[in-house]
Amino acid sequence: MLSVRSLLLCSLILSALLAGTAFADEAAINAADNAWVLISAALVLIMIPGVGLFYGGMVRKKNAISTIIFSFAVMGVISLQWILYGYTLAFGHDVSGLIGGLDFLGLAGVGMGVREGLTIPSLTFMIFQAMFAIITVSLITGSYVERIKFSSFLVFSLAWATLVYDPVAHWVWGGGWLQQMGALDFAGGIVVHITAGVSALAVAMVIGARKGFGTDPMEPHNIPTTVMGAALLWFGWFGFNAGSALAADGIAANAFVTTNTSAAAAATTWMFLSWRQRAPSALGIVTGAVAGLAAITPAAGFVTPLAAIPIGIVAAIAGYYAIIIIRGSGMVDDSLDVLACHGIGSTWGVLATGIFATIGATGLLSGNAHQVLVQLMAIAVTWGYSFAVTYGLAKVIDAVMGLRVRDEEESVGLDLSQHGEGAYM
Amino acid sequence: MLSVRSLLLCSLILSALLAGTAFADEAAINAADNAWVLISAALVLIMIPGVGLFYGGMVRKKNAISTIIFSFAVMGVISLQWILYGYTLAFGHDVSGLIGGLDFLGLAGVGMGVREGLTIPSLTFMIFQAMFAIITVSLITGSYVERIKFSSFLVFSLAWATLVYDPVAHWVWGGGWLQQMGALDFAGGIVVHITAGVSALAVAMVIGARKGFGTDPMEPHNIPTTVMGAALLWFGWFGFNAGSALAADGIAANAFVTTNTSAAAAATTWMFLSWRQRAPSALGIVTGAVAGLAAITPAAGFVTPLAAIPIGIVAAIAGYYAIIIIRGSGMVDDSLDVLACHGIGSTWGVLATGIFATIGATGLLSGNAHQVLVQLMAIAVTWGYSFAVTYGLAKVIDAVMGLRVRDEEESVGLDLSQHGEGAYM
Amino acid sequence: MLSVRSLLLCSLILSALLAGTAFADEAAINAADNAWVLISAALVLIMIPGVGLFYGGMVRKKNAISTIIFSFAVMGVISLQWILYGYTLAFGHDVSGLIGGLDFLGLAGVGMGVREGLTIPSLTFMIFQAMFAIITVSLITGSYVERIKFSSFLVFSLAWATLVYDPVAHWVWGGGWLQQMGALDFAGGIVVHITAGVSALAVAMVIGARKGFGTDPMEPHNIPTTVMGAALLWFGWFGFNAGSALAADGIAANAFVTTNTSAAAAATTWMFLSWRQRAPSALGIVTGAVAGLAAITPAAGFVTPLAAIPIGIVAAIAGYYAIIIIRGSGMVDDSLDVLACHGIGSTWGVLATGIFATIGATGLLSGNAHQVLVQLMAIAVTWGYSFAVTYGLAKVIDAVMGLRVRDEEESVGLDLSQHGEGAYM
Amino acid sequence: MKKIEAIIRPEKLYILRDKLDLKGYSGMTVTEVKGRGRQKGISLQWRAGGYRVEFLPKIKLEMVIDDKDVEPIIDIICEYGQTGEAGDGKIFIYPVEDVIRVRTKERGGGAV
Amino acid sequence: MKKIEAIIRPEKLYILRDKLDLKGYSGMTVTEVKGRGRQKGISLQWRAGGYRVEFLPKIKLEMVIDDKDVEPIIDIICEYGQTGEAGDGKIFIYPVEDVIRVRTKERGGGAV
Amino acid sequence: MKKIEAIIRPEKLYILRDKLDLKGYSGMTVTEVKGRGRQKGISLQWRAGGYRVEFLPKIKLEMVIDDKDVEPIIDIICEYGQTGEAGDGKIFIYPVEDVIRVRTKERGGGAV
Ligand SMILES: Nc1ncnc2c1ncn2[C@@H]1O[C@H](COP(=O)(O)OP(=O)(O)O)[C@@H](O)[C@H]1O
Ligand SMILES: Nc1ncnc2c1ncn2[C@@H]1O[C@H](COP(=O)(O)OP(=O)(O)O)[C@@H](O)[C@H]1O
Ligand SMILES: Nc1ncnc2c1ncn2[C@@H]1O[C@H](COP(=O)(O)OP(=O)(O)O)[C@@H](O)[C@H]1O
Repeated sequence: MLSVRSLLLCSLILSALLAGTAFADEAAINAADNAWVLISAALVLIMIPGVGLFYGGMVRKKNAISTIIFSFAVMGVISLQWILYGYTLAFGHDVSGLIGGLDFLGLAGVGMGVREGLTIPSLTFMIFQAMFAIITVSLITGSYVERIKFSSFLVFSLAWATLVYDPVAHWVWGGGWLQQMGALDFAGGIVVHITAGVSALAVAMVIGARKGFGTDPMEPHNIPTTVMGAALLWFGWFGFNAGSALAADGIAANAFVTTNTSAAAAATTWMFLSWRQRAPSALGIVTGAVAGLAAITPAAGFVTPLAAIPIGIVAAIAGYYAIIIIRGSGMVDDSLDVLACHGIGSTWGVLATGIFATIGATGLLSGNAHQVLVQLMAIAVTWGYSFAVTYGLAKVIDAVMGLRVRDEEESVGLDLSQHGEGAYM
Repeated sequence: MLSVRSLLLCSLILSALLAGTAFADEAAINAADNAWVLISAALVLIMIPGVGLFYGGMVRKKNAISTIIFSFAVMGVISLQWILYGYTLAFGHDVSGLIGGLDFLGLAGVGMGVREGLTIPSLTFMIFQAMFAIITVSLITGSYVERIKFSSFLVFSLAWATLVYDPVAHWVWGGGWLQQMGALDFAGGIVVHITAGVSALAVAMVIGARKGFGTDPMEPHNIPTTVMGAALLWFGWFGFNAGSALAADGIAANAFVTTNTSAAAAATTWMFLSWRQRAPSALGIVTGAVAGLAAITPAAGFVTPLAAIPIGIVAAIAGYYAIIIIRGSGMVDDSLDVLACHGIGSTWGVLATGIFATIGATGLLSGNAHQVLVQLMAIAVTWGYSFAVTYGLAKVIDAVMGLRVRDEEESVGLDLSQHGEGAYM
Repeated sequence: MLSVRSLLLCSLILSALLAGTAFADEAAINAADNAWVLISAALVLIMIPGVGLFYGGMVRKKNAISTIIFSFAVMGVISLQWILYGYTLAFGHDVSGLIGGLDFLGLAGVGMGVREGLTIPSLTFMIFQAMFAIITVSLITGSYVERIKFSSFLVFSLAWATLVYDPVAHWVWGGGWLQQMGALDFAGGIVVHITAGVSALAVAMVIGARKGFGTDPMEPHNIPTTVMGAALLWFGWFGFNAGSALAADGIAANAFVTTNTSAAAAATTWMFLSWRQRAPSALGIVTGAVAGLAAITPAAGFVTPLAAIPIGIVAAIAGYYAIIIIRGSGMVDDSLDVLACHGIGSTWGVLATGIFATIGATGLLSGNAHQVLVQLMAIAVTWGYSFAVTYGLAKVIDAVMGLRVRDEEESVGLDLSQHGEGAYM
Repeated sequence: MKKIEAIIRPEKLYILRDKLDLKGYSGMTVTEVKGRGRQKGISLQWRAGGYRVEFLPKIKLEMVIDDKDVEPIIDIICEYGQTGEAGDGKIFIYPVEDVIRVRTKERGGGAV
Repeated sequence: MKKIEAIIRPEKLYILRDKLDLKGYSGMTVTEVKGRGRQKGISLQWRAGGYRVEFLPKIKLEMVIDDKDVEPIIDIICEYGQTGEAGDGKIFIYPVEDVIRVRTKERGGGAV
Repeated sequence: MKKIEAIIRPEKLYILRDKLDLKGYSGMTVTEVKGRGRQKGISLQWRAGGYRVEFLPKIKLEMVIDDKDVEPIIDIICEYGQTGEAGDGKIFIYPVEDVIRVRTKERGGGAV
């Protein structure tokens, strides 16, 4: 029974909804740049289920759906978080260098008109950035697969995006203090890969290892699925990095080339590393590609294509031995090596940006040693902040609602116990 | 033995082939808009096998190939139908508001020059629209999987595209009577999703339920494949909706954002609905996304990003309960819930367009109550027309050649009985 | 222990790395064309793992990873080859019509500035072309799957790219003698598909048939994976062909439409051919699509959309009977029919270009019989050159390091014996 | 006690389950297997032409039962499992020495 | 010699392997099967609502062993394979007439 | 009648089928299984480093045959199924009480 009052209330809420988009002047929009950033946003979007497939193939069959659907669920939840308040926390007017103000709350004032300082609509910029927030959250899932409670995963993801991603994005890209200091991060080495990799470590430490870790085989159940996921990642990463030029210009072309080159160099290097040990591993090749992509991300628009070769090579070596060391230590079960691939890979990349930058910035090798210090500073702060906040957050969630499923649920597998489904029949 | 006469004949036919493309003035083409609509067409194309995978994972293993290949076969057959005569029926010069004239038969006069009223070549517009015709036919396949004869599927698809899709596309987008009346359908809520969803119901009623429906388990045999399909759908839908702006402008940016938002809202809502009943279902999350995408389609360029939230939420609720009711009734076996996801979802979306429209049009909440009536009218007519024609068409095909495979063929599975193949060895 | 001298050495090498990108004038860049060619490059990139999946589904389960990872490994190795020296061999200053000079060695002088004669940065052109080199190498893998040593595959791929791909690309596109002669090859019928198809034959002859070929079933182990691969191919082929316009113009639109049309016509034709024999085969439909895509490739921008129909139909018929004849002969085990699909399909396409060309060139049916001769000449030379060099190369590699794995390794499967992995657990 | 091991056509599984259930035989274990026998394999399609597969998908249905139930179950399987074409399958009867229910360690007839 | 055929819960495989190994029983063959019995199937989720699956995933563990090892193995399986809920599975004991090791053609007890 | 159950290396299936066929033994049922025994598992590669898999893919080949055919079949399997390395597998021989052809209800030797 709808009363007149509730109808009135509804229409009030609704008219609030309608006010979201300002009809700004479209004169200054460059259609080519707009097309480029929109398609780049779509490319980043397809990386997100790509992460799901990449990860999903590497877990045991009984957790396939669970692992894949994390990324999809994150697409739902963080998309909403971002337009409601995440975007404004990251890109609202700077408040003391620390966080964005609430001016863009609920996308207020984020319309079809051009975004200040760019040639694309504010909405285009906003949605491109949304994809970065989503994928960062989805990257972390690799560390706690096969044992997390779905409800706790959701709460964690939402809180993490709010407490870690949004502030760090503000510091580096939203006019915050790291940006003011001159830290270089072309497409998210600091904002995306370091935060994700380090947080993955923290949450893995809190949640504990999978039952049977180190004794039972934790076999990747479907390697073709993982390769498919890696393919979507490589493909989408062109949008990620070259799209971060925010224009269809020469910088975009350069970032596109460095991205491909680093991925290629790292995939090849990792192939040889695994070969040296035994045989060229397919999992190794695709992992190398991902590590190379993570490493070139902060540097993509700042370095030359040839510089992308050592960046990729070192990323593969660092990632490879990081996995061996971390797994060998037996101290933490970062199940799908998020720290090693993204955290370590991109830490090197951020540093390398300070070394190799020549395009629109100068690094060590162009005589600007200072840049290396700035980069190191940004790395240290992001590592510290991400680790501390995530560790605390995971502890709190664990205390309040429990991070892990029950033992029997873990044995049976999360597909059945958390979703009431089975991947393959 | 080729005689001189047959050679002459051949060359006549061939010179006809060569005459297809007019060399019109390219001056007015906006390269950015052209690039945007071309890439959007490619994005819609990848949705079509995406539908195949989305559906294919949800059927039993013995029908996996059959289900997946429907969409691929449709890409073949309807691509040809469209360039030969479908396009002119939909977008030829208006004949009494009902159908397009034959001026573009065999793409006569559809060339590289700019299309009147747009900034892109006629060929670009034509091929973008082609993808819509193809995908609409492929959406319907979900209702009759696991039991249709392949030959009847082909005849049905061709006839349906001609008798239902082409006219309705003309009414709404080709200058026909619904467009003249002012019906709003940004990217195909009426033209694509209502026609597909309602026709799915009609053909499911004629073909009858699968053997064992309601008693034997009809288990989704590969949920990761379904998630992969859904990922391609979400990805491609940006081309579908934002490409429908037909220019790389602010409207495209807005449609891109509303699309993502509605998908996210609906995926999240569906997740909670299934959770309330038992557990957050992965199938439910991806189905929610698709329902949200279908619902926002008619509205994408007309409403604000925030308005996309209630559109998505209601789409999920409506779709969810529609499945429960339709399946619960036991009256029809719309096997993959095409009516519930596309028909119901988009009916809501078309109505919502009349309510929330504020961009380039006004809806109820901006004081234009009339728009709601127009939208309702368009809904009613499309439901009625689609249902009646499809029902009749299915009946005729059933009488003439039989819609269903034989009982034993159905038991053995269509992969083996219709294609002589097995999906997995 | 790093000495001062080695540090100096390092910095010398590094400063060489930094010199790669020239800061040329960006004034003449057309952002829309740049966006279009960049996104096209990304589309071609996704085709490469697409080839891997397409092929991977058609081999036996025990060789799934091996087959899929060939393409991925090629992405690594040939990306590097191309930027280091492949690009300059193909597109450096012409040396006697035969090969490119070394001016672009290590991308020297290939920067963000516009490429002469085009409206896009040199880097954009370079990376778009890189994708063609990679995919060509990956296409060949279909002929020797399930028995090649991984190390020999790597050496072969690198040598083949250098000795066959780079020169032929130069002849046809880099200002070489076939281009000077007026040979038409819009997007790689000669350069990509004939070289790959004919070389596939040669290497299959040298490596010999798989154990059990003709007696044991060589069943395609996962047809959905093959369909997924074919879908990525069709999707990416828009970038391949329409991107080859190198601008977002009417030619791009036309090439986009002819591409889709030929694929559709060939898929449909192949469907009916297999049906005539027994039943509409899903493998047949997707193979038809690929044959149609290969055939339209040289013609895409030169012919009208309607001309793409006979091109596709004939490609399917030719490919279909080529498979029957080649397999029937029992003389060679071109395992995944690379010659039939790519070599034969595209030979017809190159010829058809000479017959049907009307856009920006004239063919037989527009009265220019000479073009057919030129096309035939180009075909003959490319067949001869590709066959001879590849045959010799394969013989040398076989003599030096052995092309094949040992018998037991082949029996166990290459996944385990070459990679120490298993596809599905 | 005996073990009945029936190799049947996959598409007959659900009807057999229903019919067996009706008579109170509900405990069973099924395995996907491949078989060859009189039915001489089938040819499947390659892209053009076909290839022969000699091992065909079958279901192995295993039931451990009391001696007295052997004949009725054979009757049901033969009645509802056959199509009359080669490939309908076989039933094998084996002796069983003991049965133990894991949950309770009950043994013998009562454990089935 | 006897054959022990145990139908167990999949999640119990690794613990049983460990416990059996500890007692020196390491030779075994496992098969993925589906079963039904007292445990009356489970319901899985469709997009909205659910559907019933009556055949549940189980593991069949087969060991051919000396007569004297039958009882200790039964004990281990019952001890570590049970949860107390319906569906824990069954152990079937069959007579074995001979065993041959393919590699050496050894026969009988020594071949196991 | 007897049942021969041979656990063999997967890559030996086709050669065994050929050799058995030659001698007129064509009826058989095969199952994909995993096994462990003397062959102590293998290590597979992770992204960096490896992990151990103890259950290895094997094929179970089942043939129900006349008593007199037992030895010739054992000979064939041992001859063509072995590589000489641990993991070649085992053959188990079981008694069979009866055989029924589903299609015709024929019983005993004639039904095989
Ligand atoms: N001797 C045998 N041993 C084991 N399994 C057999 C034997 N003969 C047949 N089978 C199994 O029974 C199935 C059906 O047998 P087949 O001879 O094809 O049909 P039919 O029993 O109708 O003559 C085969 O596919 C195989 O799995
Ligand atoms: N009579 C039987 N013959 C063969 N297998 C059986 C039989 N009864 C049960 N099983 C197998 O044992 C499994 C567990 O049996 P169930 O009756 O569900 O549990 P419980 O043994 O705990 O009562 C079943 O899933 C089935 O695989
Ligand atoms: N006691 C047993 N019971 C059942 N299966 C066994 C037994 N021992 C071995 N097997 C099976 O035989 C296979 C080969 O055995 P293994 O001991 O590795 O090799 P070999 O027989 O050459 O010594 C194992 O993988 C397993 O499947």
